[in-house]
Amino acid sequence: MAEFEPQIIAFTCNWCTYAAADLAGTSRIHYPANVRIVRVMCSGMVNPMYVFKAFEGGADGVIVAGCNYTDCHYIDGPVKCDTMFARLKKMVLILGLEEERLRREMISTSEGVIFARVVEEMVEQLKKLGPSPFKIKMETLA
Amino acid sequence: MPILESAVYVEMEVLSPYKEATEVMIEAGGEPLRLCYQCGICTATCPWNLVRGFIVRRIIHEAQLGATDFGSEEVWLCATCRACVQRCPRGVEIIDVMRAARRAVVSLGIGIVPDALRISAKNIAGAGNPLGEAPEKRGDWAKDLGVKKFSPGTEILYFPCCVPAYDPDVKKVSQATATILSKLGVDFGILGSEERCCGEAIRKAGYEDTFHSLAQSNINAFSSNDVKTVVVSSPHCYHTFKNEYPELGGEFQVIHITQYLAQLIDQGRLKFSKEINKRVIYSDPCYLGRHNGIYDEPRKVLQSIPGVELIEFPDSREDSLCCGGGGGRIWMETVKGERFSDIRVEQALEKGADIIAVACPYCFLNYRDSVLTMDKAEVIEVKDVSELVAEAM
Amino acid sequence: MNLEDIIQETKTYYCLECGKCSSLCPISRYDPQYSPRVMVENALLGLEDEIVYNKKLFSCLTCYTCQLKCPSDVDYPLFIQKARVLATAAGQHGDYAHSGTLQSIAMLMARSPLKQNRLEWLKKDGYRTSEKSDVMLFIGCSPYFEPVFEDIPMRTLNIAEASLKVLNSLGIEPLVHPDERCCGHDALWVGDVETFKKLAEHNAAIIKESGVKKVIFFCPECYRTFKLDYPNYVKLDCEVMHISELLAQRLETEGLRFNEVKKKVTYQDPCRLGRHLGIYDAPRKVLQAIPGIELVEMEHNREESICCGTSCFTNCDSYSKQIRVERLLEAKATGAETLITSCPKCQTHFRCAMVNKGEEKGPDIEIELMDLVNLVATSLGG
Amino acid sequence: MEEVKIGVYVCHCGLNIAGTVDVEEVAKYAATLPSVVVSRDYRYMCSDPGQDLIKNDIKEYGLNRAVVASCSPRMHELTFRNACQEGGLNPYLYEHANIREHCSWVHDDKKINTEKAKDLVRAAVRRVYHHEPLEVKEAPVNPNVLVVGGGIAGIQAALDIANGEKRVYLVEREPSIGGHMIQLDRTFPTLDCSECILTPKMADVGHHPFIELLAYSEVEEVSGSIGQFKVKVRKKARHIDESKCVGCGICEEKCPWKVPSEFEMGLAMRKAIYIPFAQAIPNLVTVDPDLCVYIQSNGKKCGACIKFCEAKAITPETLLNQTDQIIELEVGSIIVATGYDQFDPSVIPQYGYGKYDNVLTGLQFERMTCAAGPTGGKVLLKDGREPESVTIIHCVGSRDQNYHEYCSRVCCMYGLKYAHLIKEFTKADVYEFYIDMRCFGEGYEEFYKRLSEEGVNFIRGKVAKVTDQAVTEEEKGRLIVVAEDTLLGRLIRVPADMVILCAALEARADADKVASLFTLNRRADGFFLERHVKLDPVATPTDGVFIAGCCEGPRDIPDTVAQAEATAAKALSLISKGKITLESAIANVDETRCLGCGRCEEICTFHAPKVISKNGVMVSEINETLCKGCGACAVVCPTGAMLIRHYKPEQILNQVAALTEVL
Repeated sequence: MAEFEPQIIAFTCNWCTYAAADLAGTSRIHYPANVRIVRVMCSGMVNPMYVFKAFEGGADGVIVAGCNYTDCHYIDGPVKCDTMFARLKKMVLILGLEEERLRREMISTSEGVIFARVVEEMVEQLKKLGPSPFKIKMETLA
Repeated sequence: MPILESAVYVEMEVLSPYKEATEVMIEAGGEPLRLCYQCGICTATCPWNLVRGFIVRRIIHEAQLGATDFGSEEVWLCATCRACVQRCPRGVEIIDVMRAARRAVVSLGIGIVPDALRISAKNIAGAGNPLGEAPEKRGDWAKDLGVKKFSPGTEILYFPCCVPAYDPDVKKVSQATATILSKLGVDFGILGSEERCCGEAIRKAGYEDTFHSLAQSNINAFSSNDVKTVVVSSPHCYHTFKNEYPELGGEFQVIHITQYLAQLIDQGRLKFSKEINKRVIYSDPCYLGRHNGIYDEPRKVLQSIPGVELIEFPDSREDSLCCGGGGGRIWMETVKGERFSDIRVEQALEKGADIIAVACPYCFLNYRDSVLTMDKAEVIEVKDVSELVAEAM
Repeated sequence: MNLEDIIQETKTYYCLECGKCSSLCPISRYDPQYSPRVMVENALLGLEDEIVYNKKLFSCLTCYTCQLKCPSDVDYPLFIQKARVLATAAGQHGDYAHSGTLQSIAMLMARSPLKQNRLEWLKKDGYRTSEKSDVMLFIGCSPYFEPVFEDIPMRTLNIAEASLKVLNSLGIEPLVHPDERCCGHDALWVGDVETFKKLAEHNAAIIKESGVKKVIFFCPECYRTFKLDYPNYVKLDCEVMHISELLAQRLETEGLRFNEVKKKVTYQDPCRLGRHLGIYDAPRKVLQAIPGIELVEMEHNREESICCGTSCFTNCDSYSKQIRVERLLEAKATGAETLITSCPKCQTHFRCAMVNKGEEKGPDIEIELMDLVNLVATSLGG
Repeated sequence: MEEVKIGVYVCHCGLNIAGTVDVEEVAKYAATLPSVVVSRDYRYMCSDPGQDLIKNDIKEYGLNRAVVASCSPRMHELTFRNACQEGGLNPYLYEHANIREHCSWVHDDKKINTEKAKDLVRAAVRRVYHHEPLEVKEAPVNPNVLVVGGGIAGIQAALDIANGEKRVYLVEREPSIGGHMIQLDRTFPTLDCSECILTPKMADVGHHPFIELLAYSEVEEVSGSIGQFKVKVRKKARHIDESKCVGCGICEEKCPWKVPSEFEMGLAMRKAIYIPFAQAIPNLVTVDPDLCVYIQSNGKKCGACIKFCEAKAITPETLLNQTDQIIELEVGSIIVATGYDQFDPSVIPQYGYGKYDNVLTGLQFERMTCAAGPTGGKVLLKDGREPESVTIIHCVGSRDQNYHEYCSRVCCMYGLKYAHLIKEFTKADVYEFYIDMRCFGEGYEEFYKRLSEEGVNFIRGKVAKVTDQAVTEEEKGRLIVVAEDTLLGRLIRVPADMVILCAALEARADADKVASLFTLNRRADGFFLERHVKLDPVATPTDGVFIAGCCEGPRDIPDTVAQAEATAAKALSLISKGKITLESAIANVDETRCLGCGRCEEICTFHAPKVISKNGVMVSEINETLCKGCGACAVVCPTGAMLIRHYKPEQILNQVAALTEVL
């Protein structure tokens, strides 16, 4: 059997982290292909339901990433994202999801290297953890 | 840093060879040390410059560059009065830098520890008090006062610390305190021989390990006796209990005796029956005032004593002049002509005070000595606030 | 199952088109586009698309108001339940409130094996539970509601804690199971039978495995689901009971005594406990047994009680808000200082209705809300 | 609903993509996806022939959606949106898949890259299926401009705009314009007289046909947004008939009631009826109602001014019954130039300001050297003597974390200027205590050099205290300035007759009120925040509101004027275009689903949503000119009533679902 390849969905803001991923591209910084990026305008726009949808669909990890506090195009989007993320995290932790599967990152436009490093690191961690518990359908019970 | 390295090379003889010690020092002083922009307000604020030259700014700069002269007498001067820190525009914790330098000397042996301090430090490490008195006699001051030993359930622990416990003269302070508390029916007790020096001053003198073992011993004694509230006579105990013990796991409520007395007055529990018709001048202890922002309560207590006319030093409250006893200076020799307490006594005499009221055992010792050596015992007395309260009750 | 089967099963063909349902329906009163009568009429005309692709299908509160009054005994709530199964199969769903997180949580709970951390709240204080107990306290989704409704603020675990406290003071040390799953109530009622079945099977299995004889609920929805719906899908060999029933029983059998709590209160009958299961007296008995409690009734009470306005966290909208405002105004009109309910969801929805963060202020609907169990716990706790 | 027909275009980007992605296979795969009617790969999609492919397919296949898989959308999304538009398709019915920066350039395995590209294309196809056409809206711009603050910044901005023949409303809260600059005596480093260079500009403002000056007025309320602000201004009652007053000043001469003059920094008195200074614009008297005995006694006492006013501008009626007026204005943009406050040095007890008579602030000293000032331009001690020694202390309240951490920028230079003036007016020795000399501007360093030549004593060290406690005979009766001369490493005491404190500039005490009025943000130091410190220094996060001068932080006159001109250019370019394009992908409320709870209103940084009552039901409404489409409101909306166009849940959820599908 081939090695387990985790699936990662990254929600990135248009202005910083998406641009950082672009920069990683233009600088030809290589990183694992396990990540799929969903572009949103602001990290403060990420709705918990998007993240749940990713896990329901079988994603092994989700990244929510956007600007630093001082760079936000919408002034304080990251603060709003933090609030959402803190609540979301509480919910998925009660569900028994491992903490490493849900990451909040702030990666600014110039940090292509950091974007690549975050993906590398997460792929590494997820390979150790194995598939997401939500991937397993409920058949063994009753 | 090629520029700095070349500087080290060129001026090898004046720069310290103890690079490691310097690093220790910068580490203990933390990042703020690096923030210093050499404006010199510390030097110009430091009380030492009333009596001799002490360029605080230069010491900081030497520390920044790793050029501290550990052999210098200057390492031991700072009385940790906090006047400079209070004014520093960049938030440099200068006291921490001074402490770190001493720590380097003490722990790495790269300089000379003044003799008197070395002896006191040895006593503290051995007997738990700087005077070298027997630990089992620590509670003797309270022998005839009917003070009980603290046990779980007792409301308040009274912690006199070393000088008020042993010094034949300063004992009056702890005894006055116990008398007041007993008279008012406060449920309190003392730890007696279980008590150790609080360790505040010895830490500032650079004996970090000694401090840790003293603090640990006190914290253990407190927690095994289920102590929740401690009343102290010394602002130095107050400072370390409040600001330093919590890091070591010792969390309890600390109240300075002047705060406690002010509280009792507010509650109407403490009432006075005698008048003290004197001009009383109050000297803010550095560790009560600048270090912990307590200025009003002692004044309030003094003002509520009938007959007392409270007067103020030309420099009071935030600008109050140090007695010279902090930072371990109390155990070191200060030559005549360089004693801050002499200046302070002169100021008090100029203001026409009959009594210098103090709220710190170190202030008590220093002013008492100054009054004696200046031969002014006839004209002016030194008394602790609690003594005055006890007298007026 | 097709539309015809549903008509047969729910006796929809008896409909006289008298319109009583639509005139009583709390939604229809505000939302002119929703009418149970029209829905049934469309069914009888065989207009399946008018039902399946109608967003309003998910507006029904399944509050049983129409069902109790229907002269022809049409089981409209069941009709809705089944019609929603058809809609779900056609890829339709209602408008989920709260970003659909509650639906997601239920769906993820239907996957296994999970290592839920649902008992963190039990770690504090001196609650007594026992793994070997005969009695189980069913906690339901409360641990998940906490973060979801953090901003309202709704502390559902307070109700769980109070229930446990009450059981403890009755001398019961219940089992609180670490791997309970959602009861499946919402999944069933929005037409997701597949998820419901998985959840029911799991819960039945853990109950069987733990060997309890009785399961106590503080949430009427869980209670209804276990009592009326589980038997259709799984085998459950135990007694089920709402905590207010248990308290009322103990009042009679053991002369349970309460401490005084001075409060003027009014009581909201949860649809599931009231109309669905006919339990109106037990909570009132408990309230009246607490010295100092003055119970005043709202204009609509017991069978006539008005629903809290949303169900299954679906199709919560301005109409459902208006229902809640109406109900809260009714509660305030009684002069009571506290509105007591015995359903965590009623309380959540009322609290949510009271959120007013805009500059413009609507009608004053602020009133203290409390679950019956919390009141009892206060009274028992002295 | 019309049947969805999607066209997919996979770009080779030469070998940039095709080198590591099998583009033909991706295109073939895309053709198998639901609703895709045409799928192609092409060498350079962004080239004209590439774009023509899309335009032609729209006609030929009746495409109503398009997806291009190529480089980053940040590069070419707009290109292909425009291509769609030219082909007759709404630009928002387009979606971009990034298979270059996010795929071909960052992974090396061609097989894996091809699979990833397929995923990204599938997700884009699924997303575009749910796209909706969006209208691109424009709004007109009202050509009037509001300038708030009549200091040098406001004056300059108003004149620049008015000279372009656009109407300007200049609001100033004091009785006269001029601001702090008119209080200054001379300006560094050229030493030209502040009054001489400013008063002509003030006069221009006074009679400019395109400037409506609203002095002694304050902005009360601002609503609306860029292009169409509505502003309410309170014009405070001067208690005189402004149309009759000729500013002759006879009333002021006759008025018997006095208080310390604000303009003279308390060094002289002014009357209850007064003109703040000789060249005031508008040249009108103002009655201080708290001080006027006639008003305070309700007409029973005094009334001197009424008697002596020949123009009949002052009457019992104006004094007793005149009230504030509210003026409503409509403007398209706003320039905020509200200036600074001087730091109050009395909070630094050791410098003795307020305790010793001869400790002065900078502005007080400015008035002293001014020929028209309270001492007639003489540098005098309180007792009338001329000082023999003057100390100037830099960084008072600045570069000090106990007060303000920032450098106040102008103090070094004005400190040097004082040294020069003291040398010019007196024989006194001058001691200048500084920490660092910061002389960065044009001619500034040269000025510093000149002062060194003039024999000023520069001492590097922060003053610890100013005291009157003498130690030596020489010190007696004088102020002693104590500091370490850090270059000598020696503690020094300088006896001085006069001490001048170079007090910092700080944010106005009411900056928070002004900030909330104009929806500005403030930095930690209290000043207003620019949109971008380097690249957008006079704009603010609120479109249509610009900031100039010291309200944005301490700065000197040249910088202030340059900024004022920049704001004028911004306002004029907005007027010149005449319209603004509104963001299309913004919030939209589904009113039937809205609870009117106001969570959106609370979270929005731009004040776009507002809960209103519609037919008795509370619902949220979006001001489309304010909304920037950040989407925070949609996250907090409990029911999903709040939707962000082009970022609707079904659009994103379908994209996510497509991405997580296992092939």
